[in-house]
Amino acid sequence: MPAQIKGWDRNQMAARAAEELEDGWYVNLGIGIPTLVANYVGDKDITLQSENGMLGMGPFPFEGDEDPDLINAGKQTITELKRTAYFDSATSFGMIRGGKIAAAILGAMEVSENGDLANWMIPGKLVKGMGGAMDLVAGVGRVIVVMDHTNKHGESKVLQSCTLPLTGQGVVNRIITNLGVLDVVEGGLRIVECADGVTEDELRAATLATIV
Amino acid sequence: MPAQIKGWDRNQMAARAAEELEDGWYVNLGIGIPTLVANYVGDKDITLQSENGMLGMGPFPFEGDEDPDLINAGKQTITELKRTAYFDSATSFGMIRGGKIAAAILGAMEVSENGDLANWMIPGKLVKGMGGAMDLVAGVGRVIVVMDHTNKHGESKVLQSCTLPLTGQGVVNRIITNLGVLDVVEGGLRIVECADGVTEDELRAATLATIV
Amino acid sequence: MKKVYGSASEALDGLLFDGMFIAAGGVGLCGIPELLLSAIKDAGTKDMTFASNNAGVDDFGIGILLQTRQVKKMISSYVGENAEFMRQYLSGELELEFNPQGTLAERMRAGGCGIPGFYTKTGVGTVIAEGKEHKDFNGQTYILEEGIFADLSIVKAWKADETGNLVFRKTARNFNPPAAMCGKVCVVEVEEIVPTGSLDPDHIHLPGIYVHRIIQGTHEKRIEQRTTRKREDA
Amino acid sequence: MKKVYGSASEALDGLLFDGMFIAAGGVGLCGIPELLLSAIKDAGTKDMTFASNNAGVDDFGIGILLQTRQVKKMISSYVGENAEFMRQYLSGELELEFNPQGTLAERMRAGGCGIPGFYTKTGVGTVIAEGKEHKDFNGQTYILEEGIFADLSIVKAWKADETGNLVFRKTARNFNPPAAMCGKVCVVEVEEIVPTGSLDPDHIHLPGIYVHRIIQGTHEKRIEQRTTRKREDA
Repeated sequence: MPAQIKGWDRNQMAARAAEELEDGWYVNLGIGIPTLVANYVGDKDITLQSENGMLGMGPFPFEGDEDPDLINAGKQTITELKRTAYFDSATSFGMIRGGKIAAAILGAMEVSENGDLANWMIPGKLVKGMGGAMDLVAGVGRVIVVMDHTNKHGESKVLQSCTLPLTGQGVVNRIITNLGVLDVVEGGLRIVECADGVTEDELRAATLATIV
Repeated sequence: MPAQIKGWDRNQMAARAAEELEDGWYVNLGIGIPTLVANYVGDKDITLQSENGMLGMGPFPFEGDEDPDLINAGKQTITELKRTAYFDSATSFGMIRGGKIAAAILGAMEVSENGDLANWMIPGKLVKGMGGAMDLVAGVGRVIVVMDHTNKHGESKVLQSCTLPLTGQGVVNRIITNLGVLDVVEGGLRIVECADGVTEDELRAATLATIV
Repeated sequence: MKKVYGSASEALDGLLFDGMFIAAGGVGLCGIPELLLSAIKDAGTKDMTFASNNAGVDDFGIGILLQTRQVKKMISSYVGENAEFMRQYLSGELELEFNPQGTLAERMRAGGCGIPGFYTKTGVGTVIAEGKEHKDFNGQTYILEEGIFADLSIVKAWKADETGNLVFRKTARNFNPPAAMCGKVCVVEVEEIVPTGSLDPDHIHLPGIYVHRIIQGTHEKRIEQRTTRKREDA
Repeated sequence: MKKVYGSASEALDGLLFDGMFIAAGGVGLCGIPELLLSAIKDAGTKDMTFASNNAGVDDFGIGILLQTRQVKKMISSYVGENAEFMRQYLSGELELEFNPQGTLAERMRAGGCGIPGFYTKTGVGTVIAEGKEHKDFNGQTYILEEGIFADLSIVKAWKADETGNLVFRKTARNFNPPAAMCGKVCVVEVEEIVPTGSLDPDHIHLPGIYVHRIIQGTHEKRIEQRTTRKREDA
């Protein structure tokens, strides 16, 4: 069980993911750790899309300023920015499907070595729906998964092939976990870097997928 | 040659066509005689669509008030009304294709007894293009053709089958000409009424199509 | 042509029937036609199919129609907030057709725009693609999705003029325009009906041609996830 | 990320190449990217294909590129106003692909929205349908039309903010939003660039995500058919 391996915490993973984003990009952040990425973009000019119909998503409102007409895709109250534009859902997913969003940073239940992603259901147990995730992974320029490397049983979530129903096939470009960064390449995964205090051997041992 | 037969003039044809329109309808009027229909809607609540992106088309502007950003589909300067809404071309033709426009009143070069319409080109002679006519005849609730019954050679423009490239197949519901009103029905055309001073025999004789 | 009605039930009069197919606007509890949903509950219409991104929560939005078992089938992208929904679905009492959110939005717009089918990459290689036509364009595989044609659209807007021109507010726009487009009849609830001529023609989000009946009412506009930061964080 | 450029030729720098495919906004001479077209003429780019509803008139709009023989092919719905166009077409010097106006607009939007094909009733039974896939939905026949994916979009808007959010004015909106969506790169000319934050986020017609480069300039905005009524008519 590799559960005792150190590595990045949630905020460090988010900070590492933020390095993926380039100046001028329009980006969609999923719920969970991906949401934290917004805290680490620094001086870069990043515009956040919320797929319920908004570009230029701002932070949570101050207490008392919540507006029921202003929520993100996770149904949380948010704020607008000077650059904000609103639009309808068909237009919103038009820009997603049309490749106008440079990158999506999403959580995952499982990722496979050929870039398959599963993050929307566990048969017989959990049925929440895919929301906009299938559209995002099919449409955006670059799909970056940010997740814990292992599940609560200490089992690798990075697999040779996914066991859960897919959100997308061959869609993931890069995986950032508490243990390091992996790219989906021809023939399997390539280690891009190891998290602080994690050795390449430990990362390999914790990963149930082909590393090339 | 039935050229000497009396009947309706352009304004009378337009007035007769205006009777086709029902209170509350959204309507598209083609160029030529159909444009005149707007002068005869009276008290009926009719909203005119201009397929270049406008609902609620008003009359021509007063001299000096022309706005280059405000034209109709025939590129003529027009005005807006209190009810006016603007939108883009994809939305405009979405409402046309989607059947939201109750009726289109269009001119024609030829109409056949099964409702085929030709009004966009004469091979080898005239190539202007179909503009929005193919979308209109395929999409709107009711297609009403208003035209002279015969061409300048005195030949019937109402035919058993069209000789010119079609704008739409089986799309015309009603034909209003200087000689009368004909409906496209099972098996051919049915005379709805004759124009002032035109007998049914004269209308039949002037028509190269099956009248049932 | 009078489009303004006195109440939600008046506006729905003659439009409801058992087994009907309704397209509804809203994401979560934001921009949902809460007054019309409440009137549909009161009308007792049964065996309805709803195309709606979500199903509300247990006691608000479409959720109130699940409690009364008026819904036979949902076409949705996400149902995670609704325990009763999950229970009825897992027990087989409720049919559920999952659509990716963008596919659902585009299916509604397509139906409203006279487009019976379109190809998308979304869902290729997933259960969503099962049984659907696959077709290659420029070396990539797409699936055919069909336009949605509903019997009735129910929609929430911010303001309407008397001819039905609509303006939405912030992210409450969401599915409302595409949902409004795809129904044979569209009934809209707004916070304010303004005189025709008081909306700028360049600022109208959905022209009145899509809108058949309008009511003005008071909206609860419940917030699902109240997230805030403290003022001292600024 | 700076989107504002100093001139039309600067904004087009590095984007033009012989044989390229450009989608342009405008209907007739209304809402056309006249400054960018003029700069493309000066650049001398050859063998271009244009998707544009019209081709301008002889000496304005795309017409100026027909005069210099820079255009190999037009994809348009109506070319009636342009004598040189007609001449080049009838003599075989210019390829012309007629698209019904709504099909052309939807093909541009589809390309921009990642939809490689959609079905429409428009053109069924006409020359437009020849060679295209036919498919029945609910007992009616439709034809498959393909999304347009252009190398470059050139667009005219009324105002832009510095992040590229666009506002159009009256019927000059027309093909500009769908044309803007379907290009790999989109260059926009506007009458006024306003500071970011001065446009109401609910009034933006096309979000800046679609816009890569912007120039402000003075527009001739020529009127094609000046039709008026006399004041005493009122």
